[in-house]
Amino acid sequence: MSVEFEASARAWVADNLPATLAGVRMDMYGVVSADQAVREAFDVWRARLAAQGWGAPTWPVEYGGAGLTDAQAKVVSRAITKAGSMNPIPFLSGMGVTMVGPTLLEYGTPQQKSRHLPGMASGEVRWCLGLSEPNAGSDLAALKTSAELDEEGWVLNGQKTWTSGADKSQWCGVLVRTDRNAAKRDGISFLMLEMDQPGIETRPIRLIAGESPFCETFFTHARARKDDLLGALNGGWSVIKRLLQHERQSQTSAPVSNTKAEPLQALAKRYLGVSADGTLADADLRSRLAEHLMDTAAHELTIARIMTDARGGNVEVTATASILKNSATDVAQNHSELLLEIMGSQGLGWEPGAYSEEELRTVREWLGGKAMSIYGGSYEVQKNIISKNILGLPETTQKG
Amino acid sequence: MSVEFEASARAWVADNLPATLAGVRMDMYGVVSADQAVREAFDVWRARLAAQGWGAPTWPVEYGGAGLTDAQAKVVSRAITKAGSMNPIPFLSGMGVTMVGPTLLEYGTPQQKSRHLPGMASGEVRWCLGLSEPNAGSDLAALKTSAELDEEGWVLNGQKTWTSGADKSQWCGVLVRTDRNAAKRDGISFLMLEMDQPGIETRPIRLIAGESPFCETFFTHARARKDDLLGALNGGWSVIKRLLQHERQSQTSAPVSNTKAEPLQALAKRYLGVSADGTLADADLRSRLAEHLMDTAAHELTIARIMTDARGGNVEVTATASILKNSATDVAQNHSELLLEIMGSQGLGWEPGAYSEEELRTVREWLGGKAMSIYGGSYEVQKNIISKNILGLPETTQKG
Amino acid sequence: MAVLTEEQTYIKDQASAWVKDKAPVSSFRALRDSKTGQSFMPQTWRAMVDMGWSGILVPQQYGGSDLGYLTCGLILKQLGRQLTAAPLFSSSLVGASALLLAGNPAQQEALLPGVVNGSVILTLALDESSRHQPEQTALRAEQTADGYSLSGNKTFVAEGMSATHYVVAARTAGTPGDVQGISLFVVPAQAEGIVRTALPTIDSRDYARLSFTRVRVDSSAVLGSPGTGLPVLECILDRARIGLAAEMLGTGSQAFDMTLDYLKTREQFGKVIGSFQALGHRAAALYSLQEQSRSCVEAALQAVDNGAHNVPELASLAKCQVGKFLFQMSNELIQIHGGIGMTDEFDAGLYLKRARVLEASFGNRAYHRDRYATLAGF
Amino acid sequence: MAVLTEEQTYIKDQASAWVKDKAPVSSFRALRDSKTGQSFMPQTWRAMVDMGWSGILVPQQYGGSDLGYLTCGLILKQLGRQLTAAPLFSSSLVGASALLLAGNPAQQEALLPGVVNGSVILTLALDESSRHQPEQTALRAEQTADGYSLSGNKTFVAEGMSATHYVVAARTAGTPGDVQGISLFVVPAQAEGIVRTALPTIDSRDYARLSFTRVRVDSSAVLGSPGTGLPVLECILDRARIGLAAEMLGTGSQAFDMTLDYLKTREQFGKVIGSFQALGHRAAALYSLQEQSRSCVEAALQAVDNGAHNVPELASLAKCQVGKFLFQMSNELIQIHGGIGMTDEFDAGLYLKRARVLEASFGNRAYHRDRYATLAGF
Repeated sequence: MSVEFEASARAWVADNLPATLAGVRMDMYGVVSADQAVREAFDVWRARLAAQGWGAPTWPVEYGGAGLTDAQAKVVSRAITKAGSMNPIPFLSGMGVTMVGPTLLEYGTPQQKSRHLPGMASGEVRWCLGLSEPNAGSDLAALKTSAELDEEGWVLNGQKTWTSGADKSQWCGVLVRTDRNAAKRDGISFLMLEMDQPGIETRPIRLIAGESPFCETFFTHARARKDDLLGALNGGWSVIKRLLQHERQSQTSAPVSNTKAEPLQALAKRYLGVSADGTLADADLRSRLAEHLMDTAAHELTIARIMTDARGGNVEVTATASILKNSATDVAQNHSELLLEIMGSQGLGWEPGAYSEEELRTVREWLGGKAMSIYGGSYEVQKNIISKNILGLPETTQKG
Repeated sequence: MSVEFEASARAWVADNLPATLAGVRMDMYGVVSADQAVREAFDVWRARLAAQGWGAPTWPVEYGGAGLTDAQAKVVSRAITKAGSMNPIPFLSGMGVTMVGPTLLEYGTPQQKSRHLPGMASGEVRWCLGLSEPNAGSDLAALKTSAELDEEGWVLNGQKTWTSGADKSQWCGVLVRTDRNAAKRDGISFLMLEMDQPGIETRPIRLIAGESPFCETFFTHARARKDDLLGALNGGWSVIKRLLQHERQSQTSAPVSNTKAEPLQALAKRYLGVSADGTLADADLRSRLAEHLMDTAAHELTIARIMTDARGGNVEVTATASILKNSATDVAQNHSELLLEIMGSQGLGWEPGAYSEEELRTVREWLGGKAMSIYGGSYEVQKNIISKNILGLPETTQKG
Repeated sequence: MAVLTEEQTYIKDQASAWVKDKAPVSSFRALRDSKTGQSFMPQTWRAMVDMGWSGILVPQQYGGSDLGYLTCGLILKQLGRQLTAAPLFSSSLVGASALLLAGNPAQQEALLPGVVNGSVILTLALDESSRHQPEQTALRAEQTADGYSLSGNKTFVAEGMSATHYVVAARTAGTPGDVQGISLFVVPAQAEGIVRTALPTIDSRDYARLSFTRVRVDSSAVLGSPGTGLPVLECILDRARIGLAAEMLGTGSQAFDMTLDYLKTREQFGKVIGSFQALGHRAAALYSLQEQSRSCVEAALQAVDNGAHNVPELASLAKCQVGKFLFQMSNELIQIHGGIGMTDEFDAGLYLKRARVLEASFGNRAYHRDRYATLAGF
Repeated sequence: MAVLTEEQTYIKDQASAWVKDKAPVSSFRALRDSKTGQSFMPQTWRAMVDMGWSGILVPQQYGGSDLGYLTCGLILKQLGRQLTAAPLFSSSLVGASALLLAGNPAQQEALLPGVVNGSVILTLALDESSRHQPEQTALRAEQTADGYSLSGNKTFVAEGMSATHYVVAARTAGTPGDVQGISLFVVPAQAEGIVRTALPTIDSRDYARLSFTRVRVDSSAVLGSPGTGLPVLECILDRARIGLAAEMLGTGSQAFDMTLDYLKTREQFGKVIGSFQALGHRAAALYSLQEQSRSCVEAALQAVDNGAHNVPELASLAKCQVGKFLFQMSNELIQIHGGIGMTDEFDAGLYLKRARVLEASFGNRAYHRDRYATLAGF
């Protein structure tokens, strides 16, 4: 892909990124700063990106995108990163740009697309997803939240849980049961509705790691427009399967944490010191640390291999890719446990005072990271997928 | 139990153990020596033990035992061990004294007991067991070997495998199908028959570790006496369940190998040397060695705890005991793998020449030990037993 | 386990019943959420004292029952099950052991009665860095005309904020790393020059950081003979490790019971999840770990009571094996409970957090693997 | 993996088909049982030479195709699948690498053509104890008037009985443990003073113990510059480790395929055993290990071809990760096959035995974990 494009992208960023933003931290809700000037600069930056169609660069221009290829999109984001900033829109749109949007592009009517996509692409409308329900867990298809059609549209009743950002979102994509008599997966539909209405209540969920973006969401005669049904009536299962594929993509392409921060071994030497021969003072930990670094490298080399194979059009890709969710989990969770062990009694802090910011963050990430093997297809579900879909082993049976 | 008994036992051994036998190695087939005098002394020793009823000391005197309590029996074997020898009869009787005998005592008719037990107790009759069949594996109840009754007695047809010592035994206890129409486990009977007859053929099985006591055994119109049916007709399943309990006992009470030989850590230091600070030169191995020694200690302390609890009449015993087969396997197999790692390229020898006897034995034991997790209730079967019978988890079901 | 005496059986059952009824995990949660900064409920501690638990290791002459470590361990295991917060471990076991092993009659006379009646909370102040390294003790005790002057820092001191007295490991000679030159002192928490700061740990229990600035104590404050404190300190530590292992065993066993119960009741895909073989096999493996660590803990407790020679080996064995069980068990507790296990509303998180604090206390698994190897001569 | 060139794809498919057809595990078994003492079948080796495999790393000027390590690794993986015995790894990869990295034009000219046409079998003689410790090299090379005199012992020399030449690591200065003072020599197997004894290993392959008694070689036998042989030796070893990792990957992958096939066909309790979830999850874990070690092996092979700076790290990574996979896989191969897996009649034992020999070759997992940590600066 052309060098000119890369140059033009860099140039545009140089011209449009407000200087005050360079290096300023942003999170899923925007810029992390009390400074009014910075906050205004952030709004300018978002607006300019949106105008440029770079909030969702690969989407068609008519829906707020820029019609770029994946390769070009990568160039754009690299250009922004190089300039020491980031593209906040995918975060501001919640589940919009990364999950609901791509699915809408495939399953939505032209009207639905023009109604919903631009708001996501501009980062002005935040979306959440109402999928899991209490006591359903990994068994998504067991959902009970119902939707019935009356003259004014859909009426929803039921409860969802783990709806990330529900308390801060304007719109919600929700999986509902529209046919009680059909088989589990055949009576489900995907509806889109506004969060700001009397029939919807949200309650934030406190996790073992403390505050969380997750909420319990209650629907009591909540309303959705008749034409906000995405995909076919009772065809919600195929819609959601596609949507979850987009989720998995956004997950597995995420870099492994320890590649970011100070190398684990450097941190270990800082906390434990070294022996006369320069090796880590704790020989037992040293071996396990080496093994972890190797497992991490193996995981990352596998991601790299899959990328190359995909470009080469190798069909084995999806098979190999099926291991990534679990290996990413193993690496990340083991990384956190090792960090705790390295920090010793300093790696047990809950509140500031006697602990460094790094130590406190480590503890929260360790706790939060326990979710990796539970959400987005639990560790066990992943293994079932590998053994059945990839290795072709039969369904689990009686006895044994 | 009385000190006098202990004293008298010691005295008897002192008087009756031929001096030439002290410290001489014996295996399952007798004394390991080419020296004629030693071999004769061995026969004397066996005969004296038999006459004393100490071949199966806890059995009633009328059946060739000595009517001792378990505690007294322990004293006897300790007395013999202390004198630097062993009681060969349980080995000479094959599966007789340890498994078939105890089961006969419970299920046998008086006639059957007097017919079969004395030969076992004297070590003059070796017994084998025909249980597993090809392609049945852990699923014992799927056996196909049939037995039909005609005027002269039972006629057996079929094939058994893994019959240990079949080629050297005079008698065999065999599990046969006596009712094809009944449910799997309800059509099975336990028969006893002589091995020396035209209808029986045995073929030794060569294992990955080399020669083995195991055989394939073929029954072609083989004959058993009508009154050599043990237990009820089609009641063989309860007989075999009891018999396998006796097997498990004899297994789990066996000491873990590394308590016998040179301590693993001493051997490791001999092969790997030590660092300046006196620790094992290979720090990585050192940690895993320490962990293994701890796992071994934990396993042995668990056996000790069960013994005490049993004496105390604690009911939890059986629950705890259910873990022993697998933990014994873990400890023994890990022990062998560590030995191989310690010996490095010297731990890879198949035949004499460049390797010490110890190194060659280590390799064979490593290979032979792979069977521990397969025979006598595989590792997986043991886990099923724990999860269902002990922890009360339901049968495995569809899906998941 | 050892066939218990009638008295031990009674105390074990009493403890199990009382803890479930009067000091369950829900009351620990209430304490945590009360944000009063209280590390335990006075009435809970009072009740334990009234039941005689605080005097179980103390001879009758000082008001104790002298029932030994196995009995004490049986109680600690029950406290561990419900995460019951109290100074029983730190003061009644560790503090009392220090006085019994190193104290002279005068010192025992002065403090043991208070330890028994609960008015004295005597805890060990040892670690100075983020790791457990007794021989690295650096806090200095300078000889003075009438005694010693202590200066330095301690951290991760259990019950450090509520303690009335500390057993302080200090250096009267040599440099950090030397096995010689370490001495033990009994110092009142109110002594001038001591500043204590609370460590807000994930398990919401009482841990403190102490700074000593020229804290003056007279010679009678020395526990045992000056300069040769490390051997006796190791004896105290082994008892601490074994007692802590008993508590950890209780914490892990409760986590196991919670998980097993969930496996039997929770349904997914229309089936009880315990019927999925992979989960059944994991439960079996955890059960095996539990039973084996239990064997180690009970053997270690008895070894102390019997004055066995191999207490150090058994202490490292017990702490390490139960540590392995609790580590895996606390992670499986969350994993098998899934989403609900991640919520603060459910108790799993409390057990996971407590598990890691216990693991880091008195030497983690790596520390004890290394120590076990050294004791085994390699 | 790297998108292969047409030529590489052709060779890979050719190797896969040829090995299955002409040199399957059954012919290795036949060789083992023949007890001829032959370590490989001459016609097998001849065929490989004719296909050009022996010259894959060698420049055209010496009759090779210079296709690089990735291509060579693709072939070794196929040989590993069927346990095909041949000097391809020891001579065409290790021996050739030694000449290419350390040899001068004259030495290359003298031996590489023979390596390519199969008449020369050049193998590395390094280990002297039961462990892989290059810097511990003790075999002495005393300077003489016209060259050197070698005395000492070597063991675990792959293809040691069939080799025509050895690359011998010897000490021209210093003492065992010194990184300085090691030199490499090319010595004909027939040289006076060399006595070789076959090592009857569990994998029934060709390994030998060599004793050198005043073996005289002239100065032209020195490979590279005397006294500074260790750095270049490490480069040779890294290529050996990576090539061996490729073979191990093949061995493990075949074991995986055998196991997966058994899981799909073997019935017990009236069901295909692969339907037992616990086994399914274990298969999934093994598959994950296989895919990850494959990523490491392929990355390492490419790194050598690209002259990347991190070849040492990748060599230890590949040998260690594939070692972990092969260790677990070879044990599961037996376990999942159950009784039949224990019989010599079935192939599982051949793979298990070969797996342990490969693990002990060129540094085991512990060796490479330690090396990886050292390379990573801790």
